[in-house]
Amino acid sequence: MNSIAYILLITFAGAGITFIVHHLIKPLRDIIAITVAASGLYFVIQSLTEKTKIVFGIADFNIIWGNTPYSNLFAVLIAVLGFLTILYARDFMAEKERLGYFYMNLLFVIGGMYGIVYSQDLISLFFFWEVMTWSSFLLVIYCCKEAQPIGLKYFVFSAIGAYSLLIAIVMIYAQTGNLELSNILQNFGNISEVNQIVIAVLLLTGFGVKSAIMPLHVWAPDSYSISPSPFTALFSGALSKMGIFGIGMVLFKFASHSGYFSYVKIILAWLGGITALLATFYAIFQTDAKKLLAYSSIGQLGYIIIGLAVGTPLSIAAALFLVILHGAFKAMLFMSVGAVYFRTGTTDMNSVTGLIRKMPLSFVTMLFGIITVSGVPPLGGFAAKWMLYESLIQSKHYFLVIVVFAASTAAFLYLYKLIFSLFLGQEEVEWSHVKEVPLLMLIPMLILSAFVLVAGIFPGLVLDPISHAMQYLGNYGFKYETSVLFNEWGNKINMQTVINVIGAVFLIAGLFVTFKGLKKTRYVTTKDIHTSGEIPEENENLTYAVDFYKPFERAIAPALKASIDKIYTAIGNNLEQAFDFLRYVYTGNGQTYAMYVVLFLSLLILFAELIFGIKL
Amino acid sequence: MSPVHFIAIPLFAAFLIPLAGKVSKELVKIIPGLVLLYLSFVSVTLFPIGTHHPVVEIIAGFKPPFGITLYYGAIAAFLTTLITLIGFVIWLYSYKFIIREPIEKYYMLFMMLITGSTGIVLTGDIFNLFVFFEITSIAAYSLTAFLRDRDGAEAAFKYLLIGSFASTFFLLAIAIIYANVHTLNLADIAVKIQDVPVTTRLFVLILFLIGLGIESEMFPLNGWAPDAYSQAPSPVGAVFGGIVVKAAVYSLMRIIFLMFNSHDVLHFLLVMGIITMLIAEMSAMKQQQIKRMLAFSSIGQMGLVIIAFGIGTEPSVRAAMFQMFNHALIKSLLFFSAGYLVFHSGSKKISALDGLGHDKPITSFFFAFGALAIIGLPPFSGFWSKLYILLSIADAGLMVPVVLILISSIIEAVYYLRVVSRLYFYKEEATDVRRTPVSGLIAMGILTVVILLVGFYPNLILNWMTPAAADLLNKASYIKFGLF
Amino acid sequence: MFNDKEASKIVDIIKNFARKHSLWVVAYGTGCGAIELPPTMTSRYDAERFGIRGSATPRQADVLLITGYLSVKTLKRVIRTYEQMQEPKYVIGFGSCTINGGMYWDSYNTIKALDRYLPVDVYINGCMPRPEAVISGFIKLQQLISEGKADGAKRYRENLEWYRENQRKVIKNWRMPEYNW
Amino acid sequence: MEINWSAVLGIVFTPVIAFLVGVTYGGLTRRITARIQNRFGPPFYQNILDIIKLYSKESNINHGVMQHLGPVFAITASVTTLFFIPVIKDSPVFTNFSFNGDLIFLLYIMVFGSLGMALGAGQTGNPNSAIGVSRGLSQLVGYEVPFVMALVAIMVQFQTTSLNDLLAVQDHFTKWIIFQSPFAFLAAILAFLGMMGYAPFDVVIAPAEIASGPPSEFGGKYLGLMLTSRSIFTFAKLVLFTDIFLGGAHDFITLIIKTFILYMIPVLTGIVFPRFRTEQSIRFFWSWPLFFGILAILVVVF
Repeated sequence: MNSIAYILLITFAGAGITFIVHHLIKPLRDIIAITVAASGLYFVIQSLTEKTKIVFGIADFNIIWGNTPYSNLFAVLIAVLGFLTILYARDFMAEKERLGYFYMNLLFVIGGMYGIVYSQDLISLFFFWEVMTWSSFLLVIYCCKEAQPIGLKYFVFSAIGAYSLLIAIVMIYAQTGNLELSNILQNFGNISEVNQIVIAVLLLTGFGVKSAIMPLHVWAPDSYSISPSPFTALFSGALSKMGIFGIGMVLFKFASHSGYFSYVKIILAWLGGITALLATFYAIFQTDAKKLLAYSSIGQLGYIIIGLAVGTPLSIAAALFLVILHGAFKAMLFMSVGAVYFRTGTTDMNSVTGLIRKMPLSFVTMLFGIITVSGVPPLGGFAAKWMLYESLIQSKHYFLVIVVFAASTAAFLYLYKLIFSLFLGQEEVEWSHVKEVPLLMLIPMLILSAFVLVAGIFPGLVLDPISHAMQYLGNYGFKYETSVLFNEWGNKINMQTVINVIGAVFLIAGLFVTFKGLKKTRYVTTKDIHTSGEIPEENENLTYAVDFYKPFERAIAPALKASIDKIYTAIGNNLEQAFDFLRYVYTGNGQTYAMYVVLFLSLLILFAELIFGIKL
Repeated sequence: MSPVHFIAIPLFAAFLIPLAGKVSKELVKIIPGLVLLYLSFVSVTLFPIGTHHPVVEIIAGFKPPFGITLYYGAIAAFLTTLITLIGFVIWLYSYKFIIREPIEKYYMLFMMLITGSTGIVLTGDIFNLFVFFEITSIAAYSLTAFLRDRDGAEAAFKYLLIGSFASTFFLLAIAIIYANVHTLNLADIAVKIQDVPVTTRLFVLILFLIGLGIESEMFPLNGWAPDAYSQAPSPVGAVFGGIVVKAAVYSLMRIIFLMFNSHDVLHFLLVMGIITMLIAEMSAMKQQQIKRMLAFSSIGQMGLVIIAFGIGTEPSVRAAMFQMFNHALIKSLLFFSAGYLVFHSGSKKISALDGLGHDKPITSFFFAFGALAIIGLPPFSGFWSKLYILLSIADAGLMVPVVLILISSIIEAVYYLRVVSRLYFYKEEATDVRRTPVSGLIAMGILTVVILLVGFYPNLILNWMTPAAADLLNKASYIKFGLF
Repeated sequence: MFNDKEASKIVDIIKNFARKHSLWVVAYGTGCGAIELPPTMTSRYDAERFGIRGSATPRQADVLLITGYLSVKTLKRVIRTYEQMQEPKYVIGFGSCTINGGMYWDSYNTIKALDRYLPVDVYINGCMPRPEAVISGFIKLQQLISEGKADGAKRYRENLEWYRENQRKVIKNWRMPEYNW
Repeated sequence: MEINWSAVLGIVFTPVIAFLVGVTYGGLTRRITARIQNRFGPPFYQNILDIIKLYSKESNINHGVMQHLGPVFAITASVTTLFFIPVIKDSPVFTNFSFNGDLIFLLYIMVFGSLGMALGAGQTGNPNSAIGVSRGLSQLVGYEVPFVMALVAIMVQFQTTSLNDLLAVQDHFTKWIIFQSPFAFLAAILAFLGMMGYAPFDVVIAPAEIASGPPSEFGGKYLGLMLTSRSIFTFAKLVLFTDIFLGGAHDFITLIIKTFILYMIPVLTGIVFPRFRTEQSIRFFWSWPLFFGILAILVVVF
């Protein structure tokens, strides 16, 4: 036995045990779930140093599990986020029902993700992919009646994705007669070029659904927003990365043989760009915090896809850096919003305001989160964005970089709205009972906040494993130091200097503004504001949060008219109507059925030559 | 022990049951169980023998091609095992489920049905096949109307109407064959049919296709199925889905592979399978009754099996057998759980199932489990058979059926998950917690465990499937052993 | 060189010089006097050359300019606006109405003498005072500032209770937040 | 440890000089505006007096820690931006940290301050502040796009993202980027109008409409710090534009002349124009400036 076997065994067995324990001894349930996740983390860290391979046969196939530097990168992300999520869920979910179901599926999702990254053959990849899909589906529909159609949408899109994966797998099997990754990679070049492209596109579609590329993204906003917050953190932070994991494999390991593949890459990059831009625009006009973050996730995944599709060393590094970082900051943001939900019972940005003094640490988490998302120095987001832009400019994607930049500037809008509506603004009587969330929920948030800070100052620490992963992907090397980044033209950015300057100036100015007239500086409530002398009522909410970006909406209105979601809904409804019509083929009338039999007989006799090639 | 037990013992039991009914009701209930347990034991014992080397049993001492033979090869071994085991589980379920009189008639008909089905699988004589077919059909008609209500009678009448078409065509085909080759032994026919004029053969084929197509639920001959499945008592639905249809499809394929093995026929089957599958799945989408929905799903699954047979390569036949096995298990599980859900909710409508997941947690769990399994999600057994079917289709160089199968899988997922959602999430509170009887739960539990076991360790079944597929495809060996 | 006292004196001089030449006015356009402000600020009289400019909010303002009569209803707002301003802050009463009620001397609903309610530093007489008068008033204020005599805010703080009493007397539905110094 | 005194000198004096120049420019602007409006106008040092007065305010209020830190964010951004721009070409004293950063970094650090201020403004709970922030951020999206297009065009044309490299390219006035890449300059300068926030793009602070917008709850030392930061930031942006388009400067006199000319563009535009609404200004930035930006990139590509 080695670490990988332990990881999978413990996680899956732990899921079952948690479910059973929930029905026997309730208090033990949380402890077991946390222990399972923690031991998963432990063994993942163990597995980093060893290079292992497990081979065994199931059905007619060889199942191979093993770790590569690339999979280690993702495994660590899954393990850390999984552990923190379960830690966070302990208090968050304490009052909820069906916790056995929740923890079991959560652990199934985590186990499924481990399986995906450790699979070295396509059968087990698909196997775990499906396990992850249905267990996450069961978590999406966990909450309530409203979640059901949303969950179904998620499942249908996931199924479309999974089945296009399956078609690709089946094609690969038909072409190469083998489903082991190492063999496929060797023989992939021998397949005809058309098939290579078709397989690659199918695989990209399959993986693209999970990473919510534009025409396939419609499941994401609703599913992210309706699923319970601890899971959403994992959903957006790690689960969506499985799509990225696959796309990375496809782009760099599979179809690099075919010349036409560059067109696929360009299309993919542009899809990523459009995804980033439109998702950002949609995020701006959301009123529900989780939905906003959901759109934001889609947008961020768009950046990652761009980075992968462009495919220069720097851009891949940027994409993988963003993978790690997005995992961290999106989990932080969802956890922070979850904390707000935990205390207020809603995530409606129009009704919750002014929680900053009641939940300072949640606020800090969200602040770190939005600074990272926005890509403003000195946190980790900047390093990622920097690498992405530089690589895009240097690989001659001039207009794409504009799109990306527009998207990431527009991202300021929704990020500000998010933090402003929930934490800033007027403090309301309605929320005066709110207090900071329990310690166990704070710990994950603060750990992740610390991580994004470190990733910002010393991006090299995160880039080390990434460069190993890139070595595996195709011998991509790029230059970096612990806190210095270089582009291909040799220009550099020294994060150490940046953080020093920012820190020093911030400290000096901060001290100055604090100690200048310290005694005469007083705190006043948010009711004591300039309102032309009018005195606001105690329960009067003056925060300007409804239709916050109306002017912007008016400016970009034409871009928002078309909605892919509506098209899908129309297709779905029409199909259902057609099916409803079709089912009256079965009239329920015996005579009709008898007539069918006779008709079928006469048709067979009449067209016998056509069907069987023999004239009757 | 010999394969004759499979036919003789249930037949004997069927006649014994009314007599036992005079003694004790409990005896009526227990006898079928004992019989099926014994048959399961026999089938498991004979399994390796049959798989290794076909056993040909001669009835009444006449040598083939004149006498009636039983051909117990790999595929027959597999199917009898499947039938007896599923039959046993169905009995276990029926034990507490069938509480309405006349119980002895139910079990008698059930035994007849088992007799007929095993007979179909085992027989090496085409007229004998017809006879077993009739036994099965007539038992099935009666079981459909078992509840003695209006709907059941109507469904049974439809079934009877269409079924009599089937019998007519089947008999006609046999008559024509006999007129031409003067033999009824399947192996003998397989040898001699080559000399028959092409047009006659074609006509016979068409008659067979329709006669057996009706029983194996091929579109558009399957009008009887939705009504019969949904109006019959739930265990009978499982019997139809798990036993009768399997036997029918087997006989269709046996006849086609023996007598009419040509590309055109197989392609025709492939196309018909696709049409059957698509139309059935689409119709299932908007059904309002849960058992009707299951019936359509069943038809769709059979379409999938027919597709796989239609490819006609060894891997595809193997995959089709595997799919038959899985479908029998999973559909039985679904019918079992749906039976109690319908029973508890008091309505056949899907909309009446809201919130039953809280009232009947275990039954609902089994239904949800079955739903996930039949969609073909790992780690359940349905995943592997679907995968194998797809791989074999792709191996044959066809991609369109792969895409269509997956599309129909998506449709399937939608309607199954809708029901699962209703069970658990449409109402929050538990209203009345009545227990599902233990015997029913054990029956479902056995199926669940097997589904999971096969899901994690498909070799358990797959290893036996390879000789079965070879057996079905290898005409020469059938002739050799059938005529020895 | 300097001792502490002298140093602080120099700092005071600089402070007062800056304060004097940078008067940001929140003009409370209560009465008809508001119409005199546009000419004061624009090309003809150009108050900006003395560093006087309008300010949008009381938080940024130095001078509260009460332009004309104050009804009781308005007084409430004016008091709040005044209390929201940052020290040092000055009040200029503008026009006769703020001094003795002017033409509204017998109105039941008007404040007669502004300095009973707010500490007025400079009154500008007239009905209406012309822009020249306004500027002259501002220059008087600047003079007071540089002499350190414009201590309205200090007076208000020290005699808060007296002011409050007067304010409460006229404002019947007193629902003002307490002024926490 | 050896201390690089010229660097220390630069660190100490650059912000001071930037502040003085920026604040004087502010005063001069008011004066020029006044002269154009046929007024006399305040003295050129008026803004210094204003800032001193604001610092000498004796009482200050805040609504919480974010408002307290808002101006600190702003001045951090301004000073950091300044430090990463070579103020005087090839000078050991006034290039500061410009070798450790590049244009993309400058793009991002330049919004750092506005975002920090926006957070501060948000905490005041004043609806006017929030409206101002909403408008400001919307407008930011508007002008950043053409600005980035211009920068991308330049970066691609000269194969560098470093300001120092760009300065090195423009060693003769015929090689100034304004002449080498005129469309990029047009796009950038139009975006610059929005960046400076003078009319017609002053909808953010719109004093008569939303009570000076984001800073409406800021007074005393907070406002003073903001104005200080704004003076420095104005200078930093001017130097940045001079460095990119006008070849930078070897001495302060040239620098002052170039920056002043550059500065007059938004100022003089501002005086004669009324105010755009938010969506109008966004549409403006996405029409002509965007067109020039695309043109600039196309010129570089082909």
